Amino acid sequence: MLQYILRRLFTLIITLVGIMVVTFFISLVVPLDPLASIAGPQAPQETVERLRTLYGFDQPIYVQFGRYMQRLLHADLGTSFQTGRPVLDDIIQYFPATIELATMALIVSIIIGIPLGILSAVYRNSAVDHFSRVLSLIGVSMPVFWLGLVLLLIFYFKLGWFPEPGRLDIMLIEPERITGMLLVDSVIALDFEVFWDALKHIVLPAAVLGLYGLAGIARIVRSSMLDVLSQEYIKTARIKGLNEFLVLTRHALRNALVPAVTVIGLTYGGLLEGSVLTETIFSWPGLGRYLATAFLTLDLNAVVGGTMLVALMFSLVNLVVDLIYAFLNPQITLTAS
Amino acid sequence: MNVTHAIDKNEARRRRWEARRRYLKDSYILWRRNRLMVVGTCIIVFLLLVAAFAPLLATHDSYEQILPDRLLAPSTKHYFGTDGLGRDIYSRVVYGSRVTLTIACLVAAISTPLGLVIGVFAGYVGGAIDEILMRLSDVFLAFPKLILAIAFAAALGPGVENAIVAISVANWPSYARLARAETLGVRNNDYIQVIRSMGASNLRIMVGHITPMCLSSIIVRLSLDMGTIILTAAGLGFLGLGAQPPTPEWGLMVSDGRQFLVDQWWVSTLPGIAILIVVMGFNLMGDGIRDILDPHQRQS
Amino acid sequence: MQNKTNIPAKTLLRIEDLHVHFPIREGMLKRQHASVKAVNGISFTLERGDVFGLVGESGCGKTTLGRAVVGLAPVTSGDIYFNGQRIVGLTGREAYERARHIQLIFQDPYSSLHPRKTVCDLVGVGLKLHDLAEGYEIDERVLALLNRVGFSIEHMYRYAHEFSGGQRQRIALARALILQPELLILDEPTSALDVSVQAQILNLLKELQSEFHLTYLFISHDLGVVRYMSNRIGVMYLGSMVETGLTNDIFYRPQHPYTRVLLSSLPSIDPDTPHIGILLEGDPPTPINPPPGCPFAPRCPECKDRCRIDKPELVQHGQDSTHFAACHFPHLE
Amino acid sequence: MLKNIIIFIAAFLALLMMAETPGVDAAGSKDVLVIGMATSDIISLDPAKAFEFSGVGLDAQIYDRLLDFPAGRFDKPELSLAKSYEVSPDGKTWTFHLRKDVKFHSGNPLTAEDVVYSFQRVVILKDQPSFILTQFGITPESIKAVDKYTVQITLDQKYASGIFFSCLSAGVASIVDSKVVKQHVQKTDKYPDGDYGLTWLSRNSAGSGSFILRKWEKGDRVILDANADHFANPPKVKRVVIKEIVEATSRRLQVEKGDLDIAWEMYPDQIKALKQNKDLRIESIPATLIYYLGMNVTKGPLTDNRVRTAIRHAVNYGGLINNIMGGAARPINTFIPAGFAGYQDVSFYREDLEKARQLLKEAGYPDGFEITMDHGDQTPNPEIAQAIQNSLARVGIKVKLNKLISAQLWPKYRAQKHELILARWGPDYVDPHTNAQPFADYKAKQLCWRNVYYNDATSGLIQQAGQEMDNDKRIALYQKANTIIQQEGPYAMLFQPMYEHAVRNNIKDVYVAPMFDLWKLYTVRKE
Amino acid sequence: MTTQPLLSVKNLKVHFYTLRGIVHALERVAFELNRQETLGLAGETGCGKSVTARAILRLIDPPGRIISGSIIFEGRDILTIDEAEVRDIRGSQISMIMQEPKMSLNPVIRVGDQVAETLLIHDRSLNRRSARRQAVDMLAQLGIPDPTRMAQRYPHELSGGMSQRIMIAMMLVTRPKLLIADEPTSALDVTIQAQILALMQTLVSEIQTSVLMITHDLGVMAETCERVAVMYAGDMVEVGSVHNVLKHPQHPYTQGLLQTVPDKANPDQPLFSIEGNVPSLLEPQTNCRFAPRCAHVMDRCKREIPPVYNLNGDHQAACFLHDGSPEAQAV
Repeated sequence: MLQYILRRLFTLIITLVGIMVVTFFISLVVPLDPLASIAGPQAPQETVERLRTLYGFDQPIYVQFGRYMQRLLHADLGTSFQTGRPVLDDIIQYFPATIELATMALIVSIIIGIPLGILSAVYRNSAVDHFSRVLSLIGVSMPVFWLGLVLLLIFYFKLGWFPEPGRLDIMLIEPERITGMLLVDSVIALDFEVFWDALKHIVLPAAVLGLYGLAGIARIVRSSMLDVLSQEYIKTARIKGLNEFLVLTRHALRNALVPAVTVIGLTYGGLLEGSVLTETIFSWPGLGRYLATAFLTLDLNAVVGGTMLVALMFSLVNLVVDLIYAFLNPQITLTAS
Repeated sequence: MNVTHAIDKNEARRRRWEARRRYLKDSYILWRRNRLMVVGTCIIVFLLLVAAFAPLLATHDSYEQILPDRLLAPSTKHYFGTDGLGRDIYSRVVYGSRVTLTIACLVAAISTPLGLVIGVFAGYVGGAIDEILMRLSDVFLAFPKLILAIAFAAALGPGVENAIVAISVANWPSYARLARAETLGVRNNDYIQVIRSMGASNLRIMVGHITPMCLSSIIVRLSLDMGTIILTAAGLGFLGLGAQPPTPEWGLMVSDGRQFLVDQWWVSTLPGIAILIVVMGFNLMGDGIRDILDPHQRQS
Repeated sequence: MQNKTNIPAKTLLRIEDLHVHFPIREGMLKRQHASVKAVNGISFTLERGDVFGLVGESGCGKTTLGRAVVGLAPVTSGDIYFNGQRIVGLTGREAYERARHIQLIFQDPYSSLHPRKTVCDLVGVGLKLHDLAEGYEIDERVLALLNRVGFSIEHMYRYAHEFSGGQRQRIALARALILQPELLILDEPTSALDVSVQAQILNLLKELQSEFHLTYLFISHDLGVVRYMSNRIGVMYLGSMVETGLTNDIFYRPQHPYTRVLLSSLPSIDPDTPHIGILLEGDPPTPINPPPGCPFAPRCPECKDRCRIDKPELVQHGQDSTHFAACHFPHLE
Repeated sequence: MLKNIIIFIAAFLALLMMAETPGVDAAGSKDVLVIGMATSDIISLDPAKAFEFSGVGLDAQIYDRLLDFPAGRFDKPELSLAKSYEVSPDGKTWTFHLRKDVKFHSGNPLTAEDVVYSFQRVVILKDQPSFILTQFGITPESIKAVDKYTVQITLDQKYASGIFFSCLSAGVASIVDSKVVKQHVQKTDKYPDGDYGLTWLSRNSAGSGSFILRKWEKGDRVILDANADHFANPPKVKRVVIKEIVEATSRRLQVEKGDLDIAWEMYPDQIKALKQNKDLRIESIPATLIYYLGMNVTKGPLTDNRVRTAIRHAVNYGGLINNIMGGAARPINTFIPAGFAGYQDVSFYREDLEKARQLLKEAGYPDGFEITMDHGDQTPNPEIAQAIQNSLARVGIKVKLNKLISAQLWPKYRAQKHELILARWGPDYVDPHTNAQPFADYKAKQLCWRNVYYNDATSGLIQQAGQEMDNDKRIALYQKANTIIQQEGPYAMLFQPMYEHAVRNNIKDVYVAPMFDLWKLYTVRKE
Repeated sequence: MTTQPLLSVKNLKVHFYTLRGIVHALERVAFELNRQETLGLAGETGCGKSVTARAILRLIDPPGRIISGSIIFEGRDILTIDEAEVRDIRGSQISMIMQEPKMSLNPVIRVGDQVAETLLIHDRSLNRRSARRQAVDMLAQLGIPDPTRMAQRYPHELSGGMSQRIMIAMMLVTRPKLLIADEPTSALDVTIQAQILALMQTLVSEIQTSVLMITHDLGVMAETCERVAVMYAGDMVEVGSVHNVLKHPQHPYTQGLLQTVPDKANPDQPLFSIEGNVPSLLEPQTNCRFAPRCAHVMDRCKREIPPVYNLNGDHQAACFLHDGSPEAQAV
């Protein structure tokens, strides 16, 4: 088990090094001038040249690359051009909000996706199946910014069920920052007013993002459920006299979840990166927006830092998924390759 | 073996054709049985027809701006209303089907062969080469997809063609993964072993026997990915890296129109619905293709 | 086995001290720390025209042995001679040549036929691979062979999934025979089939053998089938050959306790014959790290101390010079 | 198990929807002013570094300057921290006498030392806005404290006082609390000898202004607390929250709903609908921005002024202003925007296709030509670009559009690689010189130079104006240069847009400004 | 034997509605199973043995459907009672073990819990712990060494033989009146088969259960069964005591089947083989389904469905050959 985790971490490091190299070279080939965005449209040429020296962009490529790798190895992600502070600080600032959003979205996807998938499988090719498949497809097929605005229009503006965009009502004081996730911090601080408000704020963006992840989960649950339902041990369960509900929940679901877990893990990764547009629309101060802006302004340090973090999260999530997978599926012994 | 059995070439041809027809007929029955698939296929066929006959279907010049006529609501003159520059949205949606189809098809044509070749090769050869190729695909997979696409689109300059290349680059690892997994599953199958024991070369096995087995799941995956491809292209357009205005690209139209969403809902919503329908069409068709290609379905 | 110096011309296949071990790799550096000893030191010869029946329970290594002969399983040590030529570890041209002469029939006719190809393509693949025919000549030669195994042109362009198990096995036979091989390795060719279909296939196999001058290595767990088909039999247990001899010797004068257990486990179809089965305790052990002595010792009802330490050699115990058993305490009349 | 979870969550969601918000409505709280803005451009709030619209605008609330513009008045700066000044006869040495009753937020008194330190750090840090001061030849040595409340600044030559005072009232000339800043000096990679508090000041404040920076979190909000002890302008509200809302639609929904008091910068198309809402009013003012079409005079047909003039005549100005901008813009034919001294309501060009065709024919392009136009990706640039494309097509000029993100667009412009470019210009400080110099003096290596229009006549006029102490004469020089630029130069001036903000009716005394530097919040009241 | 049979299947007809049409899987299945008796159900793949077994439990999955017939179990017709009642019978009164023991156990649940579950479903008064204890007792009764540890294992850790033992434990722990064994040993090696068969026989006599033994292996049948029923293509062709059927088969199909077994055949002679293939079940039965392959085929065999003839003793056959013979008597 431990050995397995170590091996996974080892490949993770290789992947991260690959990402560093790829990112650097992408930034090289991109014919954008980062200084242009730092300097702004009106700055005269001299200013740009001065900044070039200041940021070390006048050095030869290999020198830049060497310095870049050296810094990264010292866990120094450098300073962001767009916020003027260490990228690491920025990430610590913005990432929890994204994690909070993506996690809530994942919960939404799971809560809706799994029952939809099960219903689809049990009533295969019936109206229920068709309905749930089309419903889950709508989630992936709708442009996020459009869906987000429409939901805001309906649930915030017209019906007033949910509060304005943002993470927290401006009149409320944020609890002491521990994890950076409001829902967690407010519970730690026993500030339930904040918890309540933060929860109400997160519902709409989480729903928009969650709808996006729902289809994948519903689909895999459906197909693995179909797979499982045709297995011999399901027949065994019926022969034993179990009613259909127990057959589904006790015998089929856990087996069906085994392959679903992998997809759920991938979905989580997708939600992390899919949060860019949602964050923009819901004024969510998260990493997705930070990273997108960083790329558009060629804020190289921020891009590298953010990308590495997302990649790291992606890989860690996959590791966790594999562990859950092993937990759900006793046939996998992690020591064997 | 010295008995010679003459065979009429015409008859052989006829029977071969008959076998194929039987296969197609079974496919047709399976297709008919899957109602959602019928819907999906109809949507895609409809899209193809719209793209083919765009000049006949369009009521206006899709580029013509009539500024005084901007933001008109849908009417009999402008079926889908007009946009912020006074262009006829219906005609732009109709012409946009060409752009959408081009993007979807070209991405498919670039990323799937790439993924297929890499995946089958890695899976079949195994060992260090497999490890290297898979680490490489890990790197690409771990990158946020949109950001990777942005990077490549930015590197190559804006434009539909470059957006296509960018999306393909971001997409191949998932196909490679899939092809590799399929290859690993098939590699040790009895029928591959038989062919190998009969003296077939590795190249022949990979090309002639393993690739066809991977193809169906790749096709299914691709048809399910079509939606994402279209939406990613739209996202790139939104960031200024995809299709360039005034190209009537649907994603561009949706994002351009979002400032009017509250008061002039049609500007953004109608192209959005077009995306929705087409993405759904591809998805439903993909689900159906999986059923049709599944040999188990045929036996029942 | 005995006369290594002088190989009789009629010997088609000779296997000498064959070992096939599959490594089990684990850990970060994928160190090999154990191996599955699927075939653990086996020797025998196959004369031209022989049907050599290889029996044993699942996991005893009989399938691996068959695969090693056609080069599908990696040989750890030992030699295989085909027509006097060493065929272990052949590559390239030589492997390609060898492939023509030795064909393999798999147990499961459902998985051994490519699901997306027509019968004609399936059977004709050998001709294409070895450039023996082109175009419609392929179709013609395929048809000839299909006719022989009981098909008509009706069936020639259908897909494999349209056929029943027995029909598929006949298609597989046709595919193997189209290259006019000398040796056919039949890996449980009928165990997936019903008895009535099995009878058809067995009859066909017998007919084809004499018609095409074939030699069979017939692998099966079904003693009744092996008895009917083979003239010589080898009994395998846990990667080792425990007894070998002429069919009648094995069935009527078994020397090794395992052979005796095997024979007694076979239920008789005569309801009036009282069945005196010798019941074995436990399951067959895994071929990872087999016991040091006689492989059968842990389950042997007659096991003695020596059996646990000392691995018995395959030697002649009785009168018959073709009958060998690997047992320290063989049953002799 | 699963069932229970589902039931639990369903119940939870139901509760969530039914429950009353325990918090107070934004609009309900009298002391807090909530503004929605697209503030994502802020990089730093340090006055020595801030050069973005929003950042400079915020600094205007936090810091005081020697001279400043009072709320709602934009013609010329008035004394603020300085209570009087003298100038030496050669016009080079300026002496300022400071007010003695000014205290920083920290409680420290504001002295000449602080002024010297503030100017020195700008000059030494050499960040983007530093040129506003250094263009007068100010060096660390040329500024000194004469006594505790007297500062002397020596310039390298004589400069027009209007220009100099405007620059002293710009954000970069804000006075920081030197004692506080010195406590937060860090050594960084780029400033190994100390960063003059650059890092710390980027998200903290050490000012004396009407508001105290409580918190700035990029992507989220800025919180400003009132400085009730301000020497001149104590605010009328206790707190201002500026939420970063990038989507204009979202800002609009929130102001209509009452969650925002002011929604900054509404699109013209939204204004029409917002005007229907009785709870709101629209505060608008012409922005000192100029949208123009830049023409690289070395590229193909553009070398010929007849072609450039043809283009100037082919643009459908009315369509742009009335349709794309929804009327929220005004035509402009001068590089001095309305709101600045020297602005002239002159008209050089109208849409005149006949004349345009005629000119093209004379220039040898009767059938037009093909050309590319670069433009930015932010609304309304793509729309304007497409409209111009359409306009020029009418006289046969086929324009290929090239939408670029800013990181691509500006390097290309600076490298003089464009053909046509759609761009806009905003003043850096409140004086016509800030526009005249880039538009007309190629030696400033600004717009004129980028379009490769090297005209020594206009350049000379601008340089002359820079030293002209008489304001009227100075403005006459600018106007003279403008006429040349309009007739022969590399631009087609498109329009000057309006700033339009949606303000709820209970918000009083909002003075909207034509540029962010002039924006003052201390007057705003909430009822 | 008691006069009232434990199970009586009459005229069972099951159809499958597939892509290619209606598969008439079972056309005329009828047999009786007495208390504490082992009845063998023989036949080839696709003849409907397993469908019959599943029909007895009323577990025919779509697209299959039970068209007609009756399955009387202890006086109740399983096909007409409501679903809850059938569920009550499943697992407690009628159990079934299947061909692939490894596939038939849920891979993610410990085997002990799977055995205990059968008890828990049918006895609500039982708590989890005592059900587990009973399950372990059952494993011990099966002669499984260290049953407590075995109960903690997952199915993939077990061999095929052990899995089948667990299946037996799971299905017999409630002491059902009828055990259906669907090819219980055909996936196992001969030595293991012998173990399992012996074990089953012991247990069955201990808890006095009747067994419906479904197998294609006539040897297994000869050894374990008291009575035998032979099926061909969804039709019941011959029923009788094991001695009568295997020693003196009266239906040409049974005769042929017995001859095809290679066990005692002379290697120098070709094996007897029944020519031709199993007919398509897409057509409803209108004649003797074996007629096309029968050596003794008569004209009427191709036109009519042969009735079941009662032969002397415990022996019935559905073949026109017995029409008119002195001891035969149509049912």
